[in-house]
Amino acid sequence: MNDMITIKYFGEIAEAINCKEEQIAAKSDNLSELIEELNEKYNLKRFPMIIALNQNRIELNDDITIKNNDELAILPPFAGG
Amino acid sequence: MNDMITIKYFGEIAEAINCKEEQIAAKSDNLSELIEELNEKYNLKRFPMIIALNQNRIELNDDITIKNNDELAILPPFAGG
Amino acid sequence: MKKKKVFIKGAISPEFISESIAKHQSKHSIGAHNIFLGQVRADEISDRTVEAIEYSCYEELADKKLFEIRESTFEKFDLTCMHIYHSLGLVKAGEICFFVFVSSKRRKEVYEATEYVVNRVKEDVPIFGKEIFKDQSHQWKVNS
Amino acid sequence: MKKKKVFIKGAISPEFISESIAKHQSKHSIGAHNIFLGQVRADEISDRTVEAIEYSCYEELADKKLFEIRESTFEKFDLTCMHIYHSLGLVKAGEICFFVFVSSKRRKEVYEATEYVVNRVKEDVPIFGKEIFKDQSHQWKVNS
Repeated sequence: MNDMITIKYFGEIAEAINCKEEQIAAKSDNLSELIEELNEKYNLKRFPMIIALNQNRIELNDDITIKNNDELAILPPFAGG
Repeated sequence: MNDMITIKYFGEIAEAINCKEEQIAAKSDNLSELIEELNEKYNLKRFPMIIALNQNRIELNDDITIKNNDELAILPPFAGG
Repeated sequence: MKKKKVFIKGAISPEFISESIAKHQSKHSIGAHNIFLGQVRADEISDRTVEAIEYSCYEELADKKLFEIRESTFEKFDLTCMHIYHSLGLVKAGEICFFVFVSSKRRKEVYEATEYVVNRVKEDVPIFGKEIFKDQSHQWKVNS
Repeated sequence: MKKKKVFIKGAISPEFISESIAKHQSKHSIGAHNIFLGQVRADEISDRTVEAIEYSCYEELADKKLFEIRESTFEKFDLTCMHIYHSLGLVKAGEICFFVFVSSKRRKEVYEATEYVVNRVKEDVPIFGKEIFKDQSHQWKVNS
Protein backbone atom coordinates (compact mmCIF):
# COMPACT_ATOMS: atom_id res chain seq x y z
CA MET A 1 0.00 0.00 0.00
CA ASN A 2 0.97 3.57 0.70
CA ASP A 3 0.58 4.59 -2.90
CA MET A 4 0.97 8.32 -3.40
CA ILE A 5 -2.22 9.83 -4.79
CA THR A 6 -2.62 13.42 -5.97
CA ILE A 7 -5.97 14.86 -5.00
CA LYS A 8 -7.36 18.03 -6.58
CA TYR A 9 -10.30 20.01 -5.24
CA PHE A 10 -12.28 22.62 -7.14
CA GLY A 11 -14.72 25.47 -6.73
CA GLU A 12 -16.84 25.59 -3.59
CA ILE A 13 -15.24 22.41 -2.20
CA ALA A 14 -11.67 23.75 -2.53
CA GLU A 15 -12.80 26.98 -0.86
CA ALA A 16 -14.57 25.24 2.03
CA ILE A 17 -11.74 22.86 2.89
CA ASN A 18 -9.11 25.48 2.06
CA CYS A 19 -7.15 23.12 -0.19
CA LYS A 20 -6.74 22.96 -3.95
CA GLU A 21 -4.32 20.09 -4.21
CA GLU A 22 -2.63 17.64 -1.91
CA GLN A 23 -0.70 14.37 -2.10
CA ILE A 24 -1.56 11.64 0.28
CA ALA A 25 -0.30 8.13 0.95
CA ALA A 26 -3.44 6.02 0.59
CA LYS A 27 -4.00 3.48 3.34
CA SER A 28 -5.89 1.19 0.95
CA ASP A 29 -5.86 0.58 -2.80
CA ASN A 30 -9.64 0.83 -2.88
CA LEU A 31 -10.98 4.16 -4.13
CA SER A 32 -14.12 4.08 -1.98
CA GLU A 33 -11.99 3.68 1.12
CA LEU A 34 -9.79 6.60 0.08
CA ILE A 35 -12.85 8.77 -0.43
CA GLU A 36 -14.21 7.70 2.95
CA GLU A 37 -10.87 8.79 4.45
CA LEU A 38 -11.24 12.20 2.78
CA ASN A 39 -14.86 12.41 3.97
CA GLU A 40 -13.74 11.97 7.53
CA LYS A 41 -10.98 14.52 7.16
CA TYR A 42 -13.02 17.25 5.47
CA ASN A 43 -16.67 16.33 5.96
CA LEU A 44 -17.11 16.22 2.17
CA LYS A 45 -20.58 14.73 2.47
CA ARG A 46 -22.06 18.20 2.89
CA PHE A 47 -21.32 18.83 -0.84
CA PRO A 48 -22.89 17.38 -3.95
CA MET A 49 -19.81 16.10 -5.76
CA ILE A 50 -18.46 14.57 -8.92
CA ILE A 51 -15.40 12.30 -8.87
CA ALA A 52 -12.81 11.91 -11.63
CA LEU A 53 -9.91 9.46 -11.54
CA ASN A 54 -7.12 10.22 -13.99
CA GLN A 55 -9.43 12.55 -15.91
CA ASN A 56 -12.23 10.02 -16.16
CA ARG A 57 -15.55 10.65 -14.47
CA ILE A 58 -16.47 7.70 -12.28
CA GLU A 59 -19.33 6.60 -10.07
CA LEU A 60 -18.54 6.28 -6.39
CA ASN A 61 -20.17 2.89 -6.06
CA ASP A 62 -17.84 1.39 -8.66
CA ASP A 63 -15.28 -0.96 -7.16
CA ILE A 64 -12.15 0.80 -8.36
CA THR A 65 -8.52 0.14 -7.49
CA ILE A 66 -6.10 3.03 -7.21
CA LYS A 67 -2.38 2.89 -7.88
CA ASN A 68 0.68 5.00 -7.31
CA ASN A 69 0.61 8.46 -9.00
CA ASP A 70 -3.10 8.38 -9.72
CA GLU A 71 -4.85 11.75 -9.89
CA LEU A 72 -8.16 12.01 -8.11
CA ALA A 73 -10.39 15.07 -8.58
CA ILE A 74 -13.23 16.10 -6.29
CA LEU A 75 -15.52 18.44 -8.20
CA PRO A 76 -18.69 20.38 -7.36
CA PRO A 77 -21.49 20.45 -9.98
CA PHE A 78 -20.39 22.12 -13.20
CA ALA A 79 -21.50 25.69 -13.79
CA GLY A 80 -20.07 26.74 -17.15
CA GLY A 81 -21.80 29.08 -19.57
CA MET B 1 -62.72 54.49 -65.34
CA ASN B 2 -59.30 55.56 -66.52
CA ASP B 3 -57.93 55.58 -63.00
CA MET B 4 -54.17 56.14 -62.90
CA ILE B 5 -52.43 53.16 -61.36
CA THR B 6 -48.73 52.96 -60.51
CA ILE B 7 -47.27 49.57 -61.27
CA LYS B 8 -43.91 48.45 -59.89
CA TYR B 9 -41.98 45.43 -61.12
CA PHE B 10 -39.12 43.73 -59.31
CA GLY B 11 -36.24 41.32 -59.77
CA GLU B 12 -36.34 38.92 -62.69
CA ILE B 13 -39.69 40.28 -63.90
CA ALA B 14 -38.45 43.91 -64.04
CA GLU B 15 -35.37 42.69 -65.89
CA ALA B 16 -37.30 40.59 -68.42
CA ILE B 17 -39.84 43.27 -69.33
CA ASN B 18 -37.25 46.05 -68.99
CA CYS B 19 -39.46 48.16 -66.75
CA LYS B 20 -39.29 48.92 -63.02
CA GLU B 21 -42.20 51.28 -62.73
CA GLU B 22 -44.92 52.68 -64.93
CA GLN B 23 -48.22 54.50 -64.60
CA ILE B 24 -51.12 53.34 -66.63
CA ALA B 25 -54.71 54.43 -67.09
CA ALA B 26 -56.68 51.30 -66.24
CA LYS B 27 -59.46 50.40 -68.65
CA SER B 28 -61.45 48.72 -65.87
CA ASP B 29 -61.68 49.10 -62.08
CA ASN B 30 -61.30 45.36 -61.67
CA LEU B 31 -57.82 44.22 -60.64
CA SER B 32 -57.98 40.88 -62.46
CA GLU B 33 -58.74 42.69 -65.68
CA LEU B 34 -55.83 45.06 -65.15
CA ILE B 35 -53.51 42.13 -64.57
CA GLU B 36 -54.85 40.42 -67.69
CA GLU B 37 -54.04 43.61 -69.58
CA LEU B 38 -50.44 43.51 -68.24
CA ASN B 39 -50.22 39.79 -69.08
CA GLU B 40 -51.05 40.55 -72.68
CA LYS B 41 -48.57 43.41 -72.83
CA TYR B 42 -45.62 41.60 -71.21
CA ASN B 43 -46.45 37.90 -71.28
CA LEU B 44 -46.18 37.84 -67.46
CA LYS B 45 -47.59 34.31 -67.28
CA ARG B 46 -44.14 32.90 -67.88
CA PHE B 47 -43.18 34.01 -64.32
CA PRO B 48 -44.27 32.73 -60.94
CA MET B 49 -45.48 35.93 -59.33
CA ILE B 50 -46.74 37.55 -56.16
CA ILE B 51 -49.11 40.52 -56.29
CA ALA B 52 -49.34 43.36 -53.77
CA LEU B 53 -51.87 46.17 -53.91
CA ASN B 54 -50.98 49.23 -51.81
CA GLN B 55 -48.39 47.17 -49.93
CA ASN B 56 -50.80 44.34 -49.15
CA ARG B 57 -50.24 40.90 -50.57
CA ILE B 58 -53.33 39.69 -52.37
CA GLU B 59 -54.54 36.59 -54.17
CA LEU B 60 -55.21 37.02 -57.86
CA ASN B 61 -58.58 35.28 -57.71
CA ASP B 62 -59.91 37.80 -55.20
CA ASP B 63 -62.48 40.14 -56.69
CA ILE B 64 -60.71 43.41 -56.00
CA THR B 65 -61.59 46.91 -57.14
CA ILE B 66 -58.82 49.37 -57.93
CA LYS B 67 -59.03 53.11 -57.60
CA ASN B 68 -57.12 56.16 -58.70
CA ASN B 69 -53.52 56.37 -57.33
CA ASP B 70 -53.38 52.74 -56.26
CA GLU B 71 -49.94 51.11 -56.24
CA LEU B 72 -49.74 47.63 -57.71
CA ALA B 73 -46.56 45.56 -57.34
CA ILE B 74 -45.66 42.53 -59.44
CA LEU B 75 -43.05 40.50 -57.54
CA PRO B 76 -41.11 37.33 -58.25
CA PRO B 77 -40.69 34.79 -55.41
CA PHE B 78 -38.77 36.24 -52.48
CA ALA B 79 -35.12 35.29 -52.13
CA GLY B 80 -33.80 37.06 -49.05
CA GLY B 81 -31.19 35.63 -46.70
CA MET C 1 -45.52 51.91 -37.25
CA LYS C 2 -42.04 52.56 -35.89
CA LYS C 3 -39.49 51.95 -38.61
CA LYS C 4 -36.23 50.30 -37.60
CA LYS C 5 -33.19 50.42 -39.81
CA VAL C 6 -32.83 47.01 -41.43
CA PHE C 7 -31.31 47.49 -44.86
CA ILE C 8 -27.58 48.07 -45.20
CA LYS C 9 -25.81 49.11 -48.37
CA GLY C 10 -23.41 46.35 -49.40
CA ALA C 11 -22.00 43.63 -47.12
CA ILE C 12 -22.52 43.56 -43.35
CA SER C 13 -19.04 43.87 -41.86
CA PRO C 14 -17.74 41.87 -38.89
CA GLU C 15 -17.12 45.26 -37.21
CA PHE C 16 -20.79 46.18 -37.55
CA ILE C 17 -21.63 42.90 -35.81
CA SER C 18 -19.16 43.48 -32.97
CA GLU C 19 -20.52 47.01 -32.47
CA SER C 20 -24.04 45.56 -32.20
CA ILE C 21 -22.80 43.08 -29.60
CA ALA C 22 -20.95 45.82 -27.67
CA LYS C 23 -24.13 47.95 -27.52
CA HIS C 24 -25.84 45.16 -25.60
CA GLN C 25 -23.22 44.98 -22.87
CA SER C 26 -24.93 47.74 -20.89
CA LYS C 27 -28.09 45.61 -20.67
CA HIS C 28 -27.39 43.62 -17.53
CA SER C 29 -30.55 41.54 -17.63
CA ILE C 30 -29.41 39.76 -20.80
CA GLY C 31 -27.91 36.30 -20.24
CA ALA C 32 -27.93 34.85 -23.74
CA HIS C 33 -27.55 36.11 -27.29
CA ASN C 34 -28.11 34.13 -30.44
CA ILE C 35 -26.89 35.38 -33.81
CA PHE C 36 -27.62 34.07 -37.27
CA LEU C 37 -25.41 35.19 -40.16
CA GLY C 38 -26.10 34.46 -43.80
CA GLN C 39 -22.92 34.40 -45.89
CA VAL C 40 -22.82 34.44 -49.70
CA ARG C 41 -21.62 31.05 -50.99
CA ALA C 42 -19.49 30.68 -54.12
CA ASP C 43 -21.86 28.02 -55.44
CA GLU C 44 -21.04 26.29 -58.69
CA ILE C 45 -24.05 26.19 -61.00
CA SER C 46 -23.52 24.36 -64.31
CA ASP C 47 -19.81 25.21 -64.43
CA ARG C 48 -20.22 28.83 -63.42
CA THR C 49 -19.16 30.06 -59.97
CA VAL C 50 -21.13 32.65 -58.01
CA GLU C 51 -18.95 35.69 -57.39
CA ALA C 52 -21.52 37.97 -55.77
CA ILE C 53 -25.22 38.49 -55.14
CA GLU C 54 -26.89 41.80 -55.90
CA TYR C 55 -29.85 42.31 -53.59
CA SER C 56 -32.85 44.54 -54.19
CA CYS C 57 -36.18 44.84 -52.42
CA TYR C 58 -39.63 46.37 -52.46
CA GLU C 59 -38.90 48.58 -49.52
CA GLU C 60 -42.43 49.77 -48.57
CA LEU C 61 -43.77 46.22 -48.35
CA ALA C 62 -40.52 45.00 -46.74
CA ASP C 63 -40.82 47.57 -43.93
CA LYS C 64 -44.39 46.52 -43.29
CA LYS C 65 -43.52 42.82 -43.20
CA LEU C 66 -40.48 43.43 -40.97
CA PHE C 67 -42.70 45.31 -38.53
CA GLU C 68 -45.14 42.37 -38.45
CA ILE C 69 -42.27 39.94 -37.91
CA ARG C 70 -40.98 42.00 -34.97
CA GLU C 71 -44.44 42.13 -33.39
CA SER C 72 -45.09 38.43 -33.66
CA THR C 73 -41.58 37.46 -32.55
CA PHE C 74 -41.94 39.42 -29.30
CA GLU C 75 -45.39 37.91 -28.83
CA LYS C 76 -44.13 34.35 -29.30
CA PHE C 77 -40.83 34.51 -27.42
CA ASP C 78 -39.65 36.06 -24.18
CA LEU C 79 -36.92 38.31 -25.60
CA THR C 80 -35.09 41.40 -24.40
CA CYS C 81 -34.01 42.59 -27.87
CA MET C 82 -34.24 41.53 -31.49
CA HIS C 83 -32.52 43.04 -34.52
CA ILE C 84 -32.65 42.20 -38.21
CA TYR C 85 -30.22 43.50 -40.84
CA HIS C 86 -30.13 42.63 -44.53
CA SER C 87 -27.87 43.84 -47.31
CA LEU C 88 -29.00 45.67 -50.41
CA GLY C 89 -26.74 46.01 -53.46
CA LEU C 90 -23.66 43.94 -54.11
CA VAL C 91 -22.37 41.34 -51.61
CA LYS C 92 -19.39 39.24 -52.66
CA ALA C 93 -18.89 35.52 -51.95
CA GLY C 94 -17.67 35.11 -48.36
CA GLU C 95 -19.31 38.33 -47.22
CA ILE C 96 -22.28 38.55 -44.88
CA CYS C 97 -25.69 39.61 -46.26
CA PHE C 98 -28.07 38.75 -43.39
CA PHE C 99 -27.72 39.27 -39.63
CA VAL C 100 -30.35 38.30 -37.06
CA PHE C 101 -29.58 39.09 -33.42
CA VAL C 102 -31.79 37.85 -30.58
CA SER C 103 -31.19 38.46 -26.86
CA SER C 104 -32.94 37.08 -23.82
CA LYS C 105 -32.58 36.70 -20.06
CA ARG C 106 -32.04 32.96 -20.41
CA ARG C 107 -30.81 30.78 -23.24
CA LYS C 108 -33.79 28.47 -23.54
CA GLU C 109 -35.77 30.28 -26.23
CA VAL C 110 -33.12 32.09 -28.24
CA TYR C 111 -32.34 29.32 -30.75
CA GLU C 112 -35.96 28.83 -31.76
CA ALA C 113 -36.59 32.59 -31.85
CA THR C 114 -33.62 33.08 -34.22
CA GLU C 115 -34.79 30.28 -36.49
CA TYR C 116 -38.30 31.73 -36.51
CA VAL C 117 -37.08 35.21 -37.48
CA VAL C 118 -34.74 33.87 -40.19
CA ASN C 119 -37.54 31.79 -41.73
CA ARG C 120 -40.08 34.61 -41.59
CA VAL C 121 -37.68 37.05 -43.27
CA LYS C 122 -36.92 34.54 -46.03
CA GLU C 123 -40.59 33.76 -46.63
CA ASP C 124 -42.32 37.09 -46.15
CA VAL C 125 -39.95 39.94 -46.95
CA PRO C 126 -39.80 40.95 -50.65
CA ILE C 127 -36.06 40.73 -51.23
CA PHE C 128 -34.61 39.61 -54.56
CA GLY C 129 -31.10 38.40 -55.34
CA LYS C 130 -29.25 38.36 -58.63
CA GLU C 131 -26.48 35.76 -58.56
CA ILE C 132 -23.60 37.14 -60.57
CA PHE C 133 -21.07 34.63 -61.91
CA LYS C 134 -17.36 35.11 -62.50
CA ASP C 135 -18.00 35.40 -66.27
CA GLN C 136 -20.43 38.28 -65.50
CA SER C 137 -23.46 36.26 -66.57
CA HIS C 138 -26.20 35.99 -63.96
CA GLN C 139 -29.28 34.16 -62.78
CA TRP C 140 -31.95 35.03 -60.22
CA LYS C 141 -31.62 33.44 -56.81
CA VAL C 142 -34.41 31.07 -55.74
CA ASN C 143 -34.74 30.13 -52.07
CA SER C 144 -34.98 26.40 -51.51
CA MET D 1 -6.06 14.27 -29.21
CA LYS D 2 -5.67 17.62 -30.93
CA LYS D 3 -6.08 20.40 -28.42
CA LYS D 4 -7.90 23.51 -29.55
CA LYS D 5 -7.67 26.76 -27.66
CA VAL D 6 -10.92 27.19 -25.75
CA PHE D 7 -10.16 29.06 -22.54
CA ILE D 8 -9.68 32.82 -22.61
CA LYS D 9 -8.40 34.91 -19.74
CA GLY D 10 -11.15 37.34 -18.68
CA ALA D 11 -14.09 38.45 -20.80
CA ILE D 12 -14.50 37.55 -24.48
CA SER D 13 -14.45 40.89 -26.31
CA PRO D 14 -16.76 41.85 -29.18
CA GLU D 15 -13.57 42.38 -31.23
CA PHE D 16 -12.50 38.77 -30.64
CA ILE D 17 -15.90 37.69 -31.97
CA SER D 18 -15.66 39.89 -35.07
CA GLU D 19 -12.16 38.57 -35.78
CA SER D 20 -13.51 35.01 -35.58
CA ILE D 21 -16.26 35.94 -38.04
CA ALA D 22 -13.78 37.65 -40.39
CA LYS D 23 -11.58 34.53 -40.44
CA HIS D 24 -14.48 32.57 -41.92
CA GLN D 25 -15.00 34.90 -44.86
CA SER D 26 -12.40 33.08 -46.91
CA LYS D 27 -14.43 29.86 -46.63
CA HIS D 28 -16.71 30.21 -49.60
CA SER D 29 -18.67 27.02 -49.01
CA ILE D 30 -20.19 28.42 -45.81
CA GLY D 31 -23.72 29.78 -46.19
CA ALA D 32 -24.83 30.06 -42.56
CA HIS D 33 -23.26 30.81 -39.19
CA ASN D 34 -24.92 30.52 -35.82
CA ILE D 35 -23.40 32.10 -32.73
CA PHE D 36 -24.35 31.67 -29.09
CA LEU D 37 -23.05 34.18 -26.56
CA GLY D 38 -23.40 33.81 -22.82
CA GLN D 39 -23.37 37.18 -21.04
CA VAL D 40 -22.99 37.66 -17.28
CA ARG D 41 -26.26 38.90 -15.80
CA ALA D 42 -26.41 41.32 -12.85
CA ASP D 43 -28.85 39.02 -11.07
CA GLU D 44 -30.30 40.11 -7.77
CA ILE D 45 -30.08 37.33 -5.19
CA SER D 46 -31.62 38.14 -1.77
CA ASP D 47 -30.87 41.87 -2.09
CA ARG D 48 -27.34 41.44 -3.40
CA THR D 49 -26.49 42.19 -7.04
CA VAL D 50 -24.02 40.10 -9.03
CA GLU D 51 -21.14 42.29 -10.15
CA ALA D 52 -18.94 39.63 -11.75
CA ILE D 53 -18.36 35.89 -12.05
CA GLU D 54 -14.95 34.41 -11.46
CA TYR D 55 -14.55 31.24 -13.54
CA SER D 56 -12.17 28.37 -12.86
CA CYS D 57 -11.92 24.89 -14.34
CA TYR D 58 -10.28 21.49 -14.11
CA GLU D 59 -8.39 21.99 -17.33
CA GLU D 60 -7.19 18.43 -18.05
CA LEU D 61 -10.69 16.98 -17.79
CA ALA D 62 -12.16 20.03 -19.56
CA ASP D 63 -9.86 19.52 -22.58
CA LYS D 64 -10.85 15.87 -22.77
CA LYS D 65 -14.56 16.63 -22.59
CA LEU D 66 -14.27 19.46 -25.14
CA PHE D 67 -12.56 17.06 -27.53
CA GLU D 68 -15.41 14.55 -27.09
CA ILE D 69 -17.99 17.30 -27.65
CA ARG D 70 -16.24 18.34 -30.90
CA GLU D 71 -16.15 14.75 -32.15
CA SER D 72 -19.79 14.04 -31.45
CA THR D 73 -20.97 17.40 -32.79
CA PHE D 74 -19.31 16.78 -36.16
CA GLU D 75 -20.76 13.27 -36.17
CA LYS D 76 -24.29 14.47 -35.47
CA PHE D 77 -24.42 17.59 -37.66
CA ASP D 78 -23.21 18.48 -41.14
CA LEU D 79 -20.93 21.38 -40.21
CA THR D 80 -18.02 23.16 -41.87
CA CYS D 81 -16.56 24.59 -38.64
CA MET D 82 -17.26 24.69 -34.94
CA HIS D 83 -15.53 26.74 -32.23
CA ILE D 84 -16.02 26.95 -28.49
CA TYR D 85 -14.56 29.66 -26.24
CA HIS D 86 -15.08 30.09 -22.50
CA SER D 87 -13.67 32.63 -20.09
CA LEU D 88 -11.53 31.86 -17.06
CA GLY D 89 -10.97 34.40 -14.29
CA LEU D 90 -13.08 37.49 -13.75
CA VAL D 91 -15.93 38.47 -16.10
CA LYS D 92 -18.03 41.49 -15.13
CA ALA D 93 -21.82 41.82 -15.53
CA GLY D 94 -22.61 42.67 -19.17
CA GLU D 95 -19.44 41.01 -20.45
CA ILE D 96 -19.35 37.83 -22.50
CA CYS D 97 -18.08 34.60 -20.92
CA PHE D 98 -19.11 31.93 -23.44
CA PHE D 99 -18.95 31.92 -27.25
CA VAL D 100 -20.07 29.03 -29.46
CA PHE D 101 -19.65 29.47 -33.22
CA VAL D 102 -21.08 26.95 -35.70
CA SER D 103 -20.84 27.21 -39.52
CA SER D 104 -22.44 25.14 -42.24
CA LYS D 105 -23.18 25.11 -45.94
CA ARG D 106 -26.89 25.59 -45.28
CA ARG D 107 -28.85 27.05 -42.39
CA LYS D 108 -31.02 24.07 -41.60
CA GLU D 109 -28.91 22.40 -38.91
CA VAL D 110 -27.01 25.28 -37.35
CA TYR D 111 -29.54 26.23 -34.69
CA GLU D 112 -29.81 22.73 -33.29
CA ALA D 113 -26.05 22.20 -33.49
CA THR D 114 -25.43 25.38 -31.47
CA GLU D 115 -27.97 24.38 -28.83
CA TYR D 116 -26.40 20.91 -28.62
CA VAL D 117 -22.88 22.31 -28.11
CA VAL D 118 -24.04 24.87 -25.52
CA ASN D 119 -25.88 22.18 -23.54
CA ARG D 120 -22.99 19.70 -23.70
CA VAL D 121 -20.49 22.33 -22.50
CA LYS D 122 -22.75 23.29 -19.60
CA GLU D 123 -23.36 19.68 -18.59
CA ASP D 124 -20.03 17.99 -19.21
CA VAL D 125 -17.19 20.49 -18.92
CA PRO D 126 -15.84 21.01 -15.38
CA ILE D 127 -16.14 24.79 -15.12
CA PHE D 128 -16.98 26.53 -11.85
CA GLY D 129 -18.23 30.06 -11.28
CA LYS D 130 -18.03 32.23 -8.19
CA GLU D 131 -20.71 34.92 -8.29
CA ILE D 132 -19.25 38.02 -6.69
CA PHE D 133 -21.70 40.59 -5.36
CA LYS D 134 -21.31 44.34 -5.19
CA ASP D 135 -20.65 44.09 -1.42
CA GLN D 136 -17.77 41.67 -2.21
CA SER D 137 -19.56 38.70 -0.67
CA HIS D 138 -19.97 35.73 -2.98
CA GLN D 139 -21.80 32.49 -3.69
CA TRP D 140 -21.09 29.62 -6.06
CA LYS D 141 -23.02 29.57 -9.30
CA VAL D 142 -25.38 26.63 -9.87
CA ASN D 143 -26.65 25.94 -13.40
CA SER D 144 -30.40 25.56 -13.57
